[in-house]
Amino acid sequence: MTQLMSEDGIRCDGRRVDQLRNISIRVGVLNNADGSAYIEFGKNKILAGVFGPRDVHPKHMANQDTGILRCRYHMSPFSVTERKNPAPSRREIEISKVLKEALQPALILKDFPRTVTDVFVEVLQADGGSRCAALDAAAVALADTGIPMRDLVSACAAGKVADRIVLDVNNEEDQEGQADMPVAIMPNSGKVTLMQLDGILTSEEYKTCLQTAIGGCRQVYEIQRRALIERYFESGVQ
Amino acid sequence: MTQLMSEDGIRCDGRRVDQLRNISIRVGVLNNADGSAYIEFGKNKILAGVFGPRDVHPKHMANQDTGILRCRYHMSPFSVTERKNPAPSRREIEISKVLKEALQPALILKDFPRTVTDVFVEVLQADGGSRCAALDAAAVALADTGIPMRDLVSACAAGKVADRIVLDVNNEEDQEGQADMPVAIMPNSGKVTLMQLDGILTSEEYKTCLQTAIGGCRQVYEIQRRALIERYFESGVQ
Amino acid sequence: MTQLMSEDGIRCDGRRVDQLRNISIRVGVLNNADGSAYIEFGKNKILAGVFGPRDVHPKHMANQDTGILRCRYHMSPFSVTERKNPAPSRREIEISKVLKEALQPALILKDFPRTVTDVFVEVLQADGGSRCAALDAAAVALADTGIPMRDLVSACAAGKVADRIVLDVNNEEDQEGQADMPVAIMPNSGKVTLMQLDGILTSEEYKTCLQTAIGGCRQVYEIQRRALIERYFESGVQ
Amino acid sequence: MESVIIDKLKRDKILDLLKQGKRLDGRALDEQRPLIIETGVIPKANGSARVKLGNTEVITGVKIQPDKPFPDLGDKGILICTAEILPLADPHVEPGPPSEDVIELARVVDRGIRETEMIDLHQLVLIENKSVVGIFIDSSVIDSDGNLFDACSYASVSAVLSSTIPKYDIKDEAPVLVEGVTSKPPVKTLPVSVTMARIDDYIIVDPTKDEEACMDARITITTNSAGNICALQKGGGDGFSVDQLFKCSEMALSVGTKIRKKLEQLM
Amino acid sequence: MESVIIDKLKRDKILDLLKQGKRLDGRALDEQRPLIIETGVIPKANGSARVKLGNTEVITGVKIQPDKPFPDLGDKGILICTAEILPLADPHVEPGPPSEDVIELARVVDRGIRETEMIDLHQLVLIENKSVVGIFIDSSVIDSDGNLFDACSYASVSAVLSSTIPKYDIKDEAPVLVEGVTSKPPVKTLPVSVTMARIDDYIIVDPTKDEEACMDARITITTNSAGNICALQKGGGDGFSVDQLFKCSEMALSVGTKIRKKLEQLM
Amino acid sequence: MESVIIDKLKRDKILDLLKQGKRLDGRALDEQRPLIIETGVIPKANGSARVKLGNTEVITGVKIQPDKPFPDLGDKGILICTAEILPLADPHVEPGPPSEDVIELARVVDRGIRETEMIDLHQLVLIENKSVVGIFIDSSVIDSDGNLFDACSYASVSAVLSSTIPKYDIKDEAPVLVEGVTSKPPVKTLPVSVTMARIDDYIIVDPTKDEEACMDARITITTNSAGNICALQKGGGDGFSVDQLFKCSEMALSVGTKIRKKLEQLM
Repeated sequence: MTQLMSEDGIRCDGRRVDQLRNISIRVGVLNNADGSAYIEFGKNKILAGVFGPRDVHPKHMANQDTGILRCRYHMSPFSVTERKNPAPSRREIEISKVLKEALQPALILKDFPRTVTDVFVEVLQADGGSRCAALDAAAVALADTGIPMRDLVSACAAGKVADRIVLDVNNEEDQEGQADMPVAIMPNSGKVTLMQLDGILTSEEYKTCLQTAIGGCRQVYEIQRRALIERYFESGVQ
Repeated sequence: MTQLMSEDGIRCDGRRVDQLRNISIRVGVLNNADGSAYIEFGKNKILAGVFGPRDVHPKHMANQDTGILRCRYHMSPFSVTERKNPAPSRREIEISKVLKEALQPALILKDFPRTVTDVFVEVLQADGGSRCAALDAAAVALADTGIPMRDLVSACAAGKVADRIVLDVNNEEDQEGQADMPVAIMPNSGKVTLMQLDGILTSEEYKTCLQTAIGGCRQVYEIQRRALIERYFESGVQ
Repeated sequence: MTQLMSEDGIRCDGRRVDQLRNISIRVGVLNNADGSAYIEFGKNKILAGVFGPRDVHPKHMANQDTGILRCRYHMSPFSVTERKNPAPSRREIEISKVLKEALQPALILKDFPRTVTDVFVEVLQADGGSRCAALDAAAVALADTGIPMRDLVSACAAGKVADRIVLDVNNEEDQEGQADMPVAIMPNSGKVTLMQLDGILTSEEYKTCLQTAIGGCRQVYEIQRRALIERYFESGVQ
Repeated sequence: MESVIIDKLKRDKILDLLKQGKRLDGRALDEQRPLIIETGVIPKANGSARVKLGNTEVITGVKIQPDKPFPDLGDKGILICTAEILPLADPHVEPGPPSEDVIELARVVDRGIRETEMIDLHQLVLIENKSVVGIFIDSSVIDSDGNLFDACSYASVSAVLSSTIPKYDIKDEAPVLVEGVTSKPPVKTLPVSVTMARIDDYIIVDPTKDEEACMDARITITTNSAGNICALQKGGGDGFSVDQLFKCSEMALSVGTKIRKKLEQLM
Repeated sequence: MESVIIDKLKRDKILDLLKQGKRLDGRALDEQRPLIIETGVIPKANGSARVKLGNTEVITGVKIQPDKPFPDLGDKGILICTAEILPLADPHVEPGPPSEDVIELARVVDRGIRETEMIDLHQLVLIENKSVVGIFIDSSVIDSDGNLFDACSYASVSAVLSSTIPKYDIKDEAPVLVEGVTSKPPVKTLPVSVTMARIDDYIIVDPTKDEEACMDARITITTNSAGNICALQKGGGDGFSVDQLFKCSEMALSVGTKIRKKLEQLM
Repeated sequence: MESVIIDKLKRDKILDLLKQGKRLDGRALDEQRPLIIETGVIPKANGSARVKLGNTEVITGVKIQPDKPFPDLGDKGILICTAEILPLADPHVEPGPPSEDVIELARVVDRGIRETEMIDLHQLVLIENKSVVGIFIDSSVIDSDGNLFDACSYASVSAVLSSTIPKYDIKDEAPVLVEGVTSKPPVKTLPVSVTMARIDDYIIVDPTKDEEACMDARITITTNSAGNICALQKGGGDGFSVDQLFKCSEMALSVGTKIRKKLEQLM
């Protein structure tokens, strides 16, 4: 078993407890999608592509009163250690739902009745925190389509490892650590739109962990913002 | 192997050859269903819920000339000795069809064109004769919806065990006995609307077995009637 | 391992390198299908039935501008050495597509907008070259419906066995030979509408192999023609 | 809408004839259509048959191969009996997963063979609890004109009768095929399925598709060589009186006897 | 169209009441509906429970049987926890493969039991890496009136508490059932799930179906016997403020304590 | 309706250009789009590649792990080659089971590698008939602009060339990973797929999506390092003349030679 933290509080990948992994985001990486983004978040490599708002097929699934949002989180067969069956697992279906509900508050779907906006996320390489990284890419890809948004959505996990609350849990920490709490916020309103927890936390730790995660989300937001600015207001990119 | 019958004609569960297992029926046990019933028939524990007549989705499955009846017979994973896969087996699909065809003559579907009536049966615990018990509950649940019915449907099996024709075959007798004949009648018209047979009977035994089963159906009918009366004409039930 | 060719150029089933297996075709063998044919091609026994042009269900799959052609190539569970699962394999789905595209140029689907023509092929017994034999039967079954056709479609494979180009590869030659090239032509226009290749050929062999296969197609065409003439212009057949 | 009217007219016509003791195709009420059985039609299978019952036509193939026994049934070989209606057999059949009608068809055919104990499965054990012979009987309806139950049943029984079981030696706990040595399947009795339809108060044997379209109810009764009744399935959206059910069992026995003679010739 | 209007009216009504600290059914905001737990309702199962939470009703059965361990987890028994909404429970549920809502329900219930480490899976090993005991906890919602998460969770925990584990001897590397000898499952802690809904700025515990129809967001928090927070799932199409999330964790602990006392009586 | 008109206009435009020996994007008829190959893009996989062929983009990952051999193929390792079009790659692709187009794509890519015998599968046996190395080559199209066949094929071949095979020791008849020791895959030849489209009487190499939308027929020919033709697939709703097929094989060889040089740099 890996030693997850050294005595002077350095984590197995060399980070401090409050340190994010390296994150880079590129916007507009796909030609066919209406909006797209590629994120590297630690060892996560994730692609997000968005189509819409567009007509719903089959038509009876359309809603007269509002646009609908669909989300598909999918892992490539080669994204994990053991080759993954390409058919969507129950885990992937649950994460798809959770991501959809995390993005939805940022959109103004009522303005687009009878349409669907499709968010497709492909995890090319998975590391700890892939759902947060997926969400970060998806939010930027949505922004890249030009659809009006109330806010962005920024996600980052915190967790408990070797009895300490740490920011941005990596794969080893997720497997062998004590708790993992993925969180997403809308950075301007501060609303938490995704939150899950697996693991055991005291009431105090719960609060610290949540605030640690939110701190991470705010750092991620800066990276998302810079990626969008680079795409739209600076030249020569992509 | 179990001894299925003692020398003085007492069966492995203590019954005489012409004796039903204990049966109790409660009507109106569910809040959401339009009609419902719960039956305990020996060790069978079965729930039936009915919705309808209601609109058909998808619409192209509706019939302009008549209402349609659908039936789903399903066994809970924990209902049998070895945990059952929750996906419907071919056996469950066949029984669903047979139950639908047993109930259909009691309904006046022509009066409800373009609608569907859905009968859902859940076997929570299975014993011999679960399809008959399911049918008994389903018929009462249909009556509980208030939909006009020509007649009730009452079901009971007979069979051949230790060379004798017996009423209401239990699980051990079904597994190791010589024949099992589930039968359902419409008690007022006397019409047989469900009948199956697995096992070997002489021509004479066939006739005796059928009449024995019908005798059981008539006893079941009394219990169904009482359950409905209790529900609709007596106070303080449920 | 079988010896695939004797020193004097005789193949494992006694044929010369340029010799077809025995082929017989009967037209109009089914009562319900609009057109049908049965072929025995070596040990292949294949039935083809066609329905259409007819209305498309579900309707949204219809094309306003043209009729559509669908094709299903299916192998019976007992058609091969090891019992085959009846669900369509990926191989069967691919062959279905290839057959559809081989037949399509012979039809004038633009004249039948909003319709579908369904070609169903059942391989009752499989031998080498079953897709070619299936196509030969399907083309004749299409002709049997009376739908206007530009041309027939005639198929036959060639291949490389024991370093020689041979006509009409059988099962053993397909398994243990060096190359298999199924080909279909429209015999009047000479257009090649099906062509595949598995195995290793030099550039020269490729050309010889293709011409050998086309020679076979032309022989098959004569047999198809005779079968249709027998059906439509001679008496007492069926 | 039209088809409803035509169905109604057809039913009136059929009923008028029945009142005179006649049927659309001239048969008596208890008369089956001509039955043609051809075996060995799929030489690569271990057994096979092609059956025509009037215009209904079925091909059945039997595959026999070593398999693992079902848990708790380690002293018995495996018997699997399936049926499907090929889409070329009927304009209303779509490719795809089997409908409930097809599942019922397959299960009724299976039970006819299983419940009569046609094949002595105890003789198909290679190593108790570990290795047995599996018999797979797959029927494909290639032309459908009613009464698929009986046609599939006759084809299945005929294909089994025509089949040969390969011999297997046991090496290192695994079965190894012995080339060129085969035996007949251990057949104990001949199941015969007879399907009847009720139209109004008339019971007719071996209904055609037109008759099925306007029947009130259906019953399939399978008997064995000893004249016992071994499997039964009522179908259709209405019922039978007890007297009708008695009459049906007698018809199943009498009609079954004629069919059984045909099948015995295959043994 | 009408249903949109009615939903709007319902939300207005519910919100009006909330402003006065009330709910449609008269409960306080942090008050659960009456909870009735009955165990042993499926005697053929190894454990079972029937739970009513207001008008929501769930039946859970536990099956315990030998199984192969998951690869790389050869030192642990198997725990599988499922949930389904029976079509008789709700007019809007269709038979067929589970929807994403049902998959989420099952996985949240599963994680509540798994992440609290309720059952000591290490004690369920028969032969390391080869044979373990599998515990299958299957919940069926039979009547749906909101908050299926908690109802399924309570039913699952109760069914486990009521269950007995058969004893297995090892013969020839295979487990053999020892008749009549059983033990209680190795339970280490009692997980309690508490689901809350946010409607406008109000947090309410144990929402009914009507309340769920107009809630902004949902949260399910599972705590263990030591008062820790062990699993959490936010749902619904909007979010929570941080303060609300702090408040929710406190409510989950305080409401959970009452429920846990009920569950302890089953031990 | 409009799209039909636009498709017609597009075909007219493309055809006009072809008559002048030109294409929409300025290429010669036998000229491929720029090909960019990057390997090692998925470090967690045993091999990987990202290929851009014009605006078509594919990522392929190779997973190598011990497996059981196929029955009767106990002297060979396992090779599985798949392809899918991700729904983010194309507005017309829906999530769900693969369409017949995608199945054809995957099988054509697979055959290109299998029929050329690119990988010596005999060298992948760990214990004959019991344990072999399995090579899984999974391609995901992430941007689709025509000619997915060649893009997936180049990405698959590149990913294999970039991959390393872990070493396995045998302990108790089971393979055990030896950390840190790897070898190159036993590559015997380099398959190169070249896809051509026929529009009217013109044969063009490497069609774009626009060109595919108005092509009459398609052909994919795979050659090996020795200049042999090893796999071929005709597609599309019309045919080719024999002369065109001869021409296509020559183009496949000449264009293939250039591509093969690129691939050889990865060895």
